[in-house]
Amino acid sequence: MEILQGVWEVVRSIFSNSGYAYFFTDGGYKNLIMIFIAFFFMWLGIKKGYEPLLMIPIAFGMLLANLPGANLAVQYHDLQGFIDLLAGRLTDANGNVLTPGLMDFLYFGVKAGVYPPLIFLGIGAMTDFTSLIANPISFLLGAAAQLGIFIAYVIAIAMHYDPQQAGSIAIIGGADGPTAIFVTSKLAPEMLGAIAVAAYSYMALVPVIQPPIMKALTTKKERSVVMQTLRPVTKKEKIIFPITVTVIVTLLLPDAGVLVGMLMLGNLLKESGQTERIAKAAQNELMNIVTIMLGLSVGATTSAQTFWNVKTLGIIVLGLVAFACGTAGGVLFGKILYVITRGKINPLIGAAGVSAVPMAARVAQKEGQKENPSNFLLMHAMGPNVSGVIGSAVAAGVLLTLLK
Amino acid sequence: MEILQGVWEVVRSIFSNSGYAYFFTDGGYKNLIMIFIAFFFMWLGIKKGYEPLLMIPIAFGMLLANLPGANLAVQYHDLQGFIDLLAGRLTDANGNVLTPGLMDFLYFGVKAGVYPPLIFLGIGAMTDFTSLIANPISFLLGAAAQLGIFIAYVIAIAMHYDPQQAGSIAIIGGADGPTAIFVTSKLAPEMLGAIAVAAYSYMALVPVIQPPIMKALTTKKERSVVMQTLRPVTKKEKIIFPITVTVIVTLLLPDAGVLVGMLMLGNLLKESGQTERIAKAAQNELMNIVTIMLGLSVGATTSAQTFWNVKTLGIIVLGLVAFACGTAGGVLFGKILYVITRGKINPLIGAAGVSAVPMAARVAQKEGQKENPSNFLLMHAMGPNVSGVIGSAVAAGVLLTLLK
Amino acid sequence: MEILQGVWEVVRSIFSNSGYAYFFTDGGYKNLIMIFIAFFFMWLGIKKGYEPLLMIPIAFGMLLANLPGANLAVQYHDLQGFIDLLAGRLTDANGNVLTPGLMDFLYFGVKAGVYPPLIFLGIGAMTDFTSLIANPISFLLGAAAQLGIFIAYVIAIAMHYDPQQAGSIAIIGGADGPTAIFVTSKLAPEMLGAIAVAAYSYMALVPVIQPPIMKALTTKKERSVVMQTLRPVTKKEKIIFPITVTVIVTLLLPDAGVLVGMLMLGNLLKESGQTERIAKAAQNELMNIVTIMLGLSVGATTSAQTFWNVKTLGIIVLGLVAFACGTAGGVLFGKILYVITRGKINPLIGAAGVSAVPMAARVAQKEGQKENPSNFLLMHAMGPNVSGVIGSAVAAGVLLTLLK
Amino acid sequence: MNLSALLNTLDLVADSSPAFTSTVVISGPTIVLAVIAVLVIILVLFGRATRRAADAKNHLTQHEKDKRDGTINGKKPEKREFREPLPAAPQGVSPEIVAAISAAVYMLEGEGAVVTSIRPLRKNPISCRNPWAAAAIAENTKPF
Amino acid sequence: MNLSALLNTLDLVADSSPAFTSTVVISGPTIVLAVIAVLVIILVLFGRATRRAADAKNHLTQHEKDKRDGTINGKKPEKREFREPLPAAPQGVSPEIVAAISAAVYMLEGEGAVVTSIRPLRKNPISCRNPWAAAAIAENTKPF
Amino acid sequence: MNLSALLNTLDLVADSSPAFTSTVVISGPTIVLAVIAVLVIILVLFGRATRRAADAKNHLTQHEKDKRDGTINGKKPEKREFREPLPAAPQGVSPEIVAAISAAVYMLEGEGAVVTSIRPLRKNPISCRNPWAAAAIAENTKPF
Ligand code: NA
Ligand code: NA
Ligand code: NA
Repeated sequence: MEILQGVWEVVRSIFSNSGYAYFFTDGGYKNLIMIFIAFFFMWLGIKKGYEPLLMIPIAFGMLLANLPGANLAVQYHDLQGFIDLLAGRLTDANGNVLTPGLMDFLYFGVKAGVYPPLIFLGIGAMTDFTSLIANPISFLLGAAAQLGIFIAYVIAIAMHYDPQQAGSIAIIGGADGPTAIFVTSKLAPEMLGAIAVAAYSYMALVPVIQPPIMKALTTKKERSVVMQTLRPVTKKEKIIFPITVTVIVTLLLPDAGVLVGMLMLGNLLKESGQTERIAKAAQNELMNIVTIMLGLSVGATTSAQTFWNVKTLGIIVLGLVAFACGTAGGVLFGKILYVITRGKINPLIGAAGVSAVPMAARVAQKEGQKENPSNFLLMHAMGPNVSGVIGSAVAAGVLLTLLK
Repeated sequence: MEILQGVWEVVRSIFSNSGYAYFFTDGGYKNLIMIFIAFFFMWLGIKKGYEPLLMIPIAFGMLLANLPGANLAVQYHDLQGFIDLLAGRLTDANGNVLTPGLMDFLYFGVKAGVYPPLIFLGIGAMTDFTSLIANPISFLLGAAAQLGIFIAYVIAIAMHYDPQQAGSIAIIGGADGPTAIFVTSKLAPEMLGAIAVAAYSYMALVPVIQPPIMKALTTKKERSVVMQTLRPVTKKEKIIFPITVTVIVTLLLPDAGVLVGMLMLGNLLKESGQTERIAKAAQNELMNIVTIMLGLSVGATTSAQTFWNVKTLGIIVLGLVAFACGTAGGVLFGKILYVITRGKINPLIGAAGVSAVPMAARVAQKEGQKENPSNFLLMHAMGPNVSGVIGSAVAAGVLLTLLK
Repeated sequence: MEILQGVWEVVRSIFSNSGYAYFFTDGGYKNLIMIFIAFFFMWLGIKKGYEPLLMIPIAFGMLLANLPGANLAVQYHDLQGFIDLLAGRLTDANGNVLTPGLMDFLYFGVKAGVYPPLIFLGIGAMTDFTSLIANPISFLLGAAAQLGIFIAYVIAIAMHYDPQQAGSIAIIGGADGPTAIFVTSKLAPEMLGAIAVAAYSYMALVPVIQPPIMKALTTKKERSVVMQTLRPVTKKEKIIFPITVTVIVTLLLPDAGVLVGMLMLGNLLKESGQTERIAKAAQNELMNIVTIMLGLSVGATTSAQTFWNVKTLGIIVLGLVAFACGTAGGVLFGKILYVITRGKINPLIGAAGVSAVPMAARVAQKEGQKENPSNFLLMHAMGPNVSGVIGSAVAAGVLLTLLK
Repeated sequence: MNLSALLNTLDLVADSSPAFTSTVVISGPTIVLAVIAVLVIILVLFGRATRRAADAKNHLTQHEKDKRDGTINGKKPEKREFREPLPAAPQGVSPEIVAAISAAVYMLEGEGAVVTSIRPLRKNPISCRNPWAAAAIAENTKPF
Repeated sequence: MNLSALLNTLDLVADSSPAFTSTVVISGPTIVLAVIAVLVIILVLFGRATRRAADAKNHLTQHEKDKRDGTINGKKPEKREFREPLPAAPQGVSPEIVAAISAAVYMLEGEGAVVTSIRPLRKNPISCRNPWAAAAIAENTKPF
Repeated sequence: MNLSALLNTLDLVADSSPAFTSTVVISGPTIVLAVIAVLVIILVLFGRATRRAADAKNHLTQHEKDKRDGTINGKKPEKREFREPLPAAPQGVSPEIVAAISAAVYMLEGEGAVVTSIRPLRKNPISCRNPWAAAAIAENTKPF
């Protein structure tokens, strides 16, 4: 009898206490909502092709984190919390000791600030700064396009976000995933999942968001400007460029050093011509592995309690504002340069300054070609485009310095 | 004089206190036995080709762990122990402070439960679930073949193993290396090396163990059944399959979530068609690196004291029982389906339900062809075969839930 | 007014408190010197091709570590220090709590002694020990070439280095980067950057340092010796070799076990013929990733205070002494073998015993061909060359045993 | 709420008692089968929904529909035009499948197999994106 | 000395006050622009130095020098000999660049583009050391 | 028992004293040589055992055996049939080895070398499973 009762209790308990039953408990519906949000982001990644390399792992991490009882959500917010979790010193609301799960270990690389710099290493090893070296003035466009970050910051403060949260939301305007994750993991880790998802979504939407703004702010004449051929760049210049940028930026703004430094190390490994073996490893093996772990663990930070509230809804609005203002900032500064250079700079390439490499540059190319089919702005737009990566790393340094 | 004496003492001490001398101390012979066991497993891996990708690293780890004084054995059994070891708070029997060695760091990924899910990620990215989607009924065969796990559990309890040890031994019947290592590292880490070696050995022996059981339990008529062509499977189904399985299994059995979830994420990365780059990384770079570290550190848990005792000998017997009963369970359930479907299911494919992908499916193919040379069961056997991977992950969830 | 004042203060503070200003503070010039040293080593790696795969990451790590305020220098020296840093228990000279930076996490793999053995794993998977197996006597040349290590040790002690520092400097004579880093990280972590840079520089200078010594110590007749064809080596011998070496060396000298063991595991993975997949991963993906992290974090240990002092200058002198004496030791032992074998051994191949694979072997080949254009010593020199790797790992074991 | 938390409230302590052991050995396979059975039901339902959606969308001819349903529902197709040229091909196995399987078997077992067509290999259900991944699948699915 | 340490001495606490917010929103873009402006100046100076060194070293003919300077200083080159065969090529854009960009655009956008020469692809400014790296660049520069 | 534990019992503290330094400098090379010497002895014995086993197994003709032993024991082979066609090949070096080494030297040094046969390259002692691994070996054995 005892046996049959035990079996019955076990089988019954499986079903009555499974995740399904949890959904009908107090607050359990939130997890269900999160699961459907995860499905939505998976659909965006798979069907719509929105930055699938990160969207799919993030969405899957979100799904796993919200399946009740699976212990696949990130359970700590700072390094001390990680140590406490390992040592069995963290408890949940009911006083049960928490045990560390897979996502807690994978998330360590985010919280420690290791994954984003390693991804920057890989991006650096894939980026060609030739256009920027040949035409340094386009560097300024990559700076101007960071304007959206600071506009979004003001609005976020007005919407009663903390300064740290406001800074994390604002950095979405940098149009740079690893930078956004790096800043948010330091300033407002509780918003990490939402901000990462918003950042990658808007980056995927660049071809939709940018063109109307670009057209609204420029005249037909400006958009028709055909730019001069870029000068050739020597190997020596390509080697000295990453070293110079690292030294100048890090000395002026130490908090931008880790992102800019790793980006430039990756580029140096590529351009030195002596270290192809490890440059390849940085842009392939290392980057792919880190991408999986970053995406999955960032997604796993979205427990139902932290993700689904009014503050998250604001991220969607503010992220769009940041993007749009960044585009406008780049285009407007492009117009200034158009005047200064007496029509030698096409303002459209300013929009590429938001980074989102290489999509924003392609958008500039496309818009330019609409006015003049034989106008090829792509190479000229690559300058602001890659400078946008550096620009948003610098903006990240400013935010970290002021808000940390 | 002092110098000469010093030199002499040093040289003499090298030899009188080297590992050789240790073998003649009290209990030192055990290490010597372990070294020969390691040679045996190396021979199995290299000469016999028994799952060499894991057998050789495991055997080498076993060798290193038992060379006295080299500090290449894993010295802790839980996460708190790892922290204590780092902090210099662990001592040996004589009160000397233990210093962490290479294997202690590599083993962290096992103890933290990180390596097996990462290997499952890679396996998922390599697995094609088409046969299973086309013929869902074959899923049940992968469940029935887990019967051996629970039969082995009863016998192990009868042989006076702890419930945790019994569960770890029983999971050998799942015919799935990472699952066995994951469960054992949680329930009975002191048996990890022995169970890993037994699991991989029996997986290599599938072509020897299964055929007699398959023949004994089936009639010639049953073995001659030619199965229907499988229906084509759409891309959409292939994408929805991993998501569905993750949700259903994890909600019902949260402890199976981490293994099933990572397996299905790997599969989704492959099937989405958008993330080939990271799917490849999961199945190649990441998997290879983790395989080396997993094998080596699992082998390094086999210190002479824990490995070589009567309890270990029982593993050999019980592992075989688990395998044989799993095969029988699959075949017998196949016979039930044969009756229910009025002869449309060949019971031989039930044996493939133990997993051991793809060898068990090949065995079913081979046995079927012996009766009818033009009978091609391979694709049909792949269904139970890959469902056996999911089945044993579910069984692992049950064991972890009940015994943890 | 408050706002304008705030902005002004911020902008002013950026410039007045940036790294530029720091250079003019007390001791700030040291960082500036270090930055120029980093440029020098980058130049050596990129322009001169001095072991660029490690020199460039080391030099870049050195640059980043000395950019003031960027928190990109390694801030701890032992494992306990790492835990304290994570837990927020480490403070700087002014009592401010230190926060862990990227380099602190990357350096953990050095301090834990994980990276060098993993690199040895990759080297083992790339090394062919055939020449050594065919001609075991050449093993002795790889031992004799370690003489320089111990001569450099005596001189270092005479120059008032600590025994631990002296041992770390001496190991430069082993001409083996990972070994030097492994020993130094255990004995004298404060010298790690300088010693790594010296070791790789002198390894790159092998073709300059060795030939004069080789000519000075040998007669024309000796250099003209044409050696016998090596016997063929069976696959079985190639498989048993790494296992034998592991067992013998580790039993005699347990502290050499981790380096020799991982080297030999890599070789076994290659020679077994069963594990090509993971042997490739060890020599490519894993090795490349570890190389980046090792180089970068070793470079980041060179903070201005520890690197640039008289003790560092001594490393340059002593490293050269160690190299030269090692070469001499190998050649002189080669002369002994020349006599014993009645002219069958060409003493030049003794110089290859310093390791620095395969450059030292090429130097021997080149010098031999100068006397006799049809003399091909390369394959014969590979024996001492690869035995030099084992020899310096053994020497490392001796130093760790005596000085740890 | 976690299952093990519940088990504690049930006084089901994991020990070597016959009671607990029986609980494990009876509830274990039951749960495994139940979980998998739920999956089977969902897959079957989903498969039907997919087909119905595909039918509605693709406006299949009745002939094609019959053929496909025949395969899925287990009814023998009445006629197969391409049956004659392949004498060994048994009922329900198309020559393309024979060829694909022959090739697969040959690759795996090294035994001789009659390959009637080289084309179906492109539709080989084992995804072979690149040779390295293919080698990986062949080599690495083995050990796990 | 760290900037945040200094900010503490300035009593600039990170809060939601208008004062601090204005500080952020004014000093933020200023600092970003200033840092980048310093880089621009250095790059411009360095570019000039490089050219001067190259001139001194290579003993360029005046003709070649004019041509190159024309491109860099933004002056229109008076004449381009190879201009005629490519009717669509606009002022300041050489046919090789057109071809290279056409190919790049075609690769990225899938739109038709007139490719006049296949040779310049070797000089494609996107470094394509191996096909895998090239695929990586095309595929992976997207998400970041 | 660990060596350093023993050293403590010997009162051999690691310091800068002449006594300890001499201990290090004398025992160090001695131990290294001794360890390697043990390896040499084992390798020599093992090599002989291997050959003896091979002889017993393969039933080598006396002629072949002499030839092989001649190579191993260091005695000059009296005659080499294939010696004439290669004038530069010195005593004890077969033309295949010359070719292999020439190729290796050429690869490493970039100097010209007469390659008499392309076949021995397949037996190149440097294992070249795939081009990437080969490149890795050439590139990466350098730094360590
Ligand atoms: Na940006
Ligand atoms: Na299984
Ligand atoms: Na050496």
